[in-house]
Amino acid sequence: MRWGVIVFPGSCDEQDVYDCLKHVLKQDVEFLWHRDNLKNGFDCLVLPGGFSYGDYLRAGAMARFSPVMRGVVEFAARGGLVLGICNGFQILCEAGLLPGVLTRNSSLQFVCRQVYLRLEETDTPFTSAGKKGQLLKLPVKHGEGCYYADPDTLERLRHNRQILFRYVDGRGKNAPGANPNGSIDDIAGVCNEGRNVFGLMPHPEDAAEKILGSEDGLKIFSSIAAACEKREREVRVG
Amino acid sequence: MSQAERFQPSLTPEVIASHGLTQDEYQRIVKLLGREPNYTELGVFSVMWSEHCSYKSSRRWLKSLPTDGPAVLQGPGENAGIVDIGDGLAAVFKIESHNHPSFIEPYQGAATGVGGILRDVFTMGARPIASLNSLRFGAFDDPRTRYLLCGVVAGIGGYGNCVGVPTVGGELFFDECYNSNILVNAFTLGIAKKKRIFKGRAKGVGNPLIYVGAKTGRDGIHGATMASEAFSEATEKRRPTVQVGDPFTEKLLLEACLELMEKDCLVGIQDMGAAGLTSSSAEMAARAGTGVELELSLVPLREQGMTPYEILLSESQERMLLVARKGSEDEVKRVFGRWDLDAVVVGQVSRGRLFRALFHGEEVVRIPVEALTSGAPVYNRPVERPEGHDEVQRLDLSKVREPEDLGAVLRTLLDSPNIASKEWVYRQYDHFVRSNTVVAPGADAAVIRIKGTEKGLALTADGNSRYCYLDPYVGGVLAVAEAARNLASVGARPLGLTDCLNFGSPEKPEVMWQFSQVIQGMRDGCVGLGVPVVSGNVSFYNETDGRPIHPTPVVAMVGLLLRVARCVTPWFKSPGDLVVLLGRTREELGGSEYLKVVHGLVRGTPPWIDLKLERAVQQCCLRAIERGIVRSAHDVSQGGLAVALAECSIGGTERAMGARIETQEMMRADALLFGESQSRIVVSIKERDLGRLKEIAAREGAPLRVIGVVGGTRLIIQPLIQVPVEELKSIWSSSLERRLK
Amino acid sequence: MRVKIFVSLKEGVLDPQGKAVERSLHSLGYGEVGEVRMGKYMELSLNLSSREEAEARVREMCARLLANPVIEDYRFEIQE
Amino acid sequence: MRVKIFVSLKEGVLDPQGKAVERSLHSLGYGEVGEVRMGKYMELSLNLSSREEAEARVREMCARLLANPVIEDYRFEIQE
Ligand SMILES: Nc1ncnc2c1ncn2[C@@H]1O[C@H](COP(=O)(O)OP(=O)(O)O)[C@@H](O)[C@H]1O
Ligand SMILES: [Mg+2]
Repeated sequence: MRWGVIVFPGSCDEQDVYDCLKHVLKQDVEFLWHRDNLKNGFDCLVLPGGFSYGDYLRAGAMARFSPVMRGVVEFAARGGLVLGICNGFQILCEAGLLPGVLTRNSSLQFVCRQVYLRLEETDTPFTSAGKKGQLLKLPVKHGEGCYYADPDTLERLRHNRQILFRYVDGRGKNAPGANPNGSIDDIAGVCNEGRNVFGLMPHPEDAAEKILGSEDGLKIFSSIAAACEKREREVRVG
Repeated sequence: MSQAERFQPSLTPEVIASHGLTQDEYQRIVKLLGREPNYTELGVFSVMWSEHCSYKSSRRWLKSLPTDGPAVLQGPGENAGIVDIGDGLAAVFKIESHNHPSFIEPYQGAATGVGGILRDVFTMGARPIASLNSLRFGAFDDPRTRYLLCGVVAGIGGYGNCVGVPTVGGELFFDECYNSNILVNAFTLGIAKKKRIFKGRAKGVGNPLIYVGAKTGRDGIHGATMASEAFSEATEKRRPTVQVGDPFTEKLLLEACLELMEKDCLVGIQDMGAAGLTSSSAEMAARAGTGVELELSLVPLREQGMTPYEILLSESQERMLLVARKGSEDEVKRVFGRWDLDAVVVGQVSRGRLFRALFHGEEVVRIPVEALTSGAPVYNRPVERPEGHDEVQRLDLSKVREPEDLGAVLRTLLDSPNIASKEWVYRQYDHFVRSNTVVAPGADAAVIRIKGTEKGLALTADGNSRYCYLDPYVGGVLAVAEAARNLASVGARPLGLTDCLNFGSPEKPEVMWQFSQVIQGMRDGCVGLGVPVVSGNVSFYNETDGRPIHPTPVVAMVGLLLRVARCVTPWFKSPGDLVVLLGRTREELGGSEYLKVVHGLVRGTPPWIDLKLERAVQQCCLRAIERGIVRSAHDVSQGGLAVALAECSIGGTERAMGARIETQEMMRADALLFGESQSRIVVSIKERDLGRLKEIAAREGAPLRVIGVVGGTRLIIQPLIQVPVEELKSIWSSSLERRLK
Repeated sequence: MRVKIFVSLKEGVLDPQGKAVERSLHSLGYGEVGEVRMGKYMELSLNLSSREEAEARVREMCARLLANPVIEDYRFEIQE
Repeated sequence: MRVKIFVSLKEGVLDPQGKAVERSLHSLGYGEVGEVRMGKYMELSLNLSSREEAEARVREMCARLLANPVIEDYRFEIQE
């Protein structure tokens, strides 16, 4: 399978994602430039974290108009896998590929720390390698990670089981101090209805090696890799 | 009247004085030029000869610092220092102050401080991979302290996070001497390929000078601009503005410069920091022995009607000046265009060692380059030990009552903002980006790995100004020793240091005495521990209403770990491990946090130090870590042994774990628990490794004593203290936040 | 033409920044202050001569970029 | 009483946010847009009855807290 990591002006974590995929997971991965049209031949596109366009105006607001994003929207419509991490999540929301919006942390401060996530749904390409209720320890680092959706949307998200991760404490329980940004319903990551577009505030790429304190982030990347391989097999057989 | 002449008001004594130049300095200018300068030239001299650019009061003393060492690739004199870290790689680092701007506008002042130091590092071809910040604020009961602290921390985070450079550590200290003079020192470290290091040199006559980055505005122009009558109409509009940082543009600039450096276009490069276009071009010419010729009308401007004077002196942020190979202009423009940045040829390298600036073809400045750089005055300012210093150093311990409840004292100290957890600060800094952070903030030193190798780098910033106030010489030694000890505690061997020397007015003999003493102390510390100084910065005039701050040298030291996987954190690991104290406790209380917080005293002499002993303790700790027998290590610093043990127990990012400690020393209990004797490190080891540790200690000559065992839920220091660790942890973790509510 | 644009949070959307300002004002002694809501204010110049055209264009800019319809409302004034 | 407060950057102060929005609008095809300046917009209710008093109080709040006099200007409107 082939991964594409999109580089916007102001992206910061593209190298982290690249190194994790290339050197830890030995994947085939390439950077894609925001100003180019999207090339064919990718199985999963990653929109990395950072501060595209300085996060000026609203996080993700300007990046979504980059030329490459037209291709991303089409790619997603055809069922391609799209993973947005942090700023990437914000861009996907602004672009309408994911519901809701990420607003300023309720503390009004940037927050950088380790958090625990509870895996809520496993029937997506992003989470299939995990178990329901499983805990992942990942870092967050963002100033605008407070997820918000209006009550109807939120109800739909729950009904369709689109909430893939929630912030919990070290024992897997919802707790006041566990949610780092005030997200509604402790939401840390959601997918679209088609379950092929996923946005996540914490950073799996920064928790992919023991020496960095956690390898839990690999769960997400290896789920995606497994899902793509399965698809390839099905195509070959079918 | 020509275009140029309109901008050249005449030079009255007031105009000269308002430029911060003395009459003697003015006469020196006239002599160097062989004529009177014009207004613009006066402005150029005033910034180049300012304390900040010329180091005129400090140079004489700075010369005594050791700058050589086996790993040093570049010592002081360039934009940043460089040390060799093997594998064809080099570490590039520097620290710089942004004190005054941060006091005026804390968010922007601190943010632009970070921006400036980042440029100093990537200008040399290094990708910045870690930052530190060293902060000093006034007492918490000063109403401005909270506002300033919140603004500064948000500004450092706001800038560094956006550029994608992790802030992995720093310092935070409160004392009323900083009430009206906060200190904001920013440090950045980058990694470069040894073969691709760039310097600020304007080599090659005919090569173009290319301006890249943000447009030029009237930001930060010396207040002197308004002193002349010619500008008196629109004064309000022309008021020098606070610089606002644009980290997004900085990020683009960083990426574009690094991309360009992979190509074969660049001859020299320097960021436009203090004194902007003037100093970047003049200093590059001076280093290359060439001249420069600028056409100021080509400089991209943000505001209308800017004069040559303003263009030359603007300190707008996020700008760089490149010297490119002739013929590569289009390539340079292409690379910067890819990052949505302008690149404009604004001049060229010339023969004749002249600094020339034209405005629409007319010459407005013509100065020999050397007159601006090496021609700057060097002062041998008078030095005098302050009257009453003996009194400050006098401490009669028999008059200091020993508290009965020592557990309560421990709680009080852990609650002191100078000792309490700094998480409220570093939580606002991205310390994970670039996925290299092995030891995050909260330990003695931060550790980052170097991708593609087994190695790691450790970083720390230290400097106890209370010690320096009580004895500036010893304080200077201790700043170096503590930094090296923090590195040893994680398992790193020092490669070099950069220092930021924050002092009052150099025109005061007492301040110059402090300065000279601190430098001598630092020199002896560096020599004794074998650490060279590779870069640094001096910030004088940190005083308000004639009251200077305590002398505050900040030492930021970088160390190497050959095997980063072996690095150690301060926190106890498993019950049953032995707690061992390396070093010796003496009955010393002078300058301690305990004396200040509990007794309200800032007196006495700082702890004694013997560099041989210091070295032995550090070597012992390092060897033991390298052998893999150390489970945790934490040096004893502010708050003394009891606080150090509490910090080991509290667990930082790991699980809290108590310990049972037995004391034996015959001395005052408060000195034993809270005295800040130097050259001590608390380590924990498996019981079976005690023999090996003893062997290493004996070989290095380090005193060693087993003082207890890890385990339980309480910290017990027999027979003096017994407190649940969870209670200590909650006091220590919540102190800052509680004060900021 | 000069345009002033005001972007504010929809009713019902939490405004932690407004709340924080409100609290600060109260603690500074401005007890008379009721609810505070924070928004964005933008000024831009437009090189157009028709007012209708300007209105249509600005509306479009707001809807596409300057405000996020999920949480924000906008309003603008045009001065010739 | 309802108060609307507009805080904007002083002339000459760099407005990176405004610049970025300006560039973005241009690349979206709004070439007619000249300079963009970003600021803050606040709405608050005041429990006062005298207009003069309200003005004095709001002016004080702006100077002390709501605007940063070093880089920002402010302006306000009061509606009864
Ligand atoms: N301003 C700051 N920014 C980031 N980290 C900080 C800051 N101040 C303190 N820290 C971190 O908090 C921890 C404790 O700091 P300090 O008490 O100065 O340590 P030490 O006594 O070992 O020098 C260190 O890991 C340090 O890096
Ligand atoms: Mg320490």
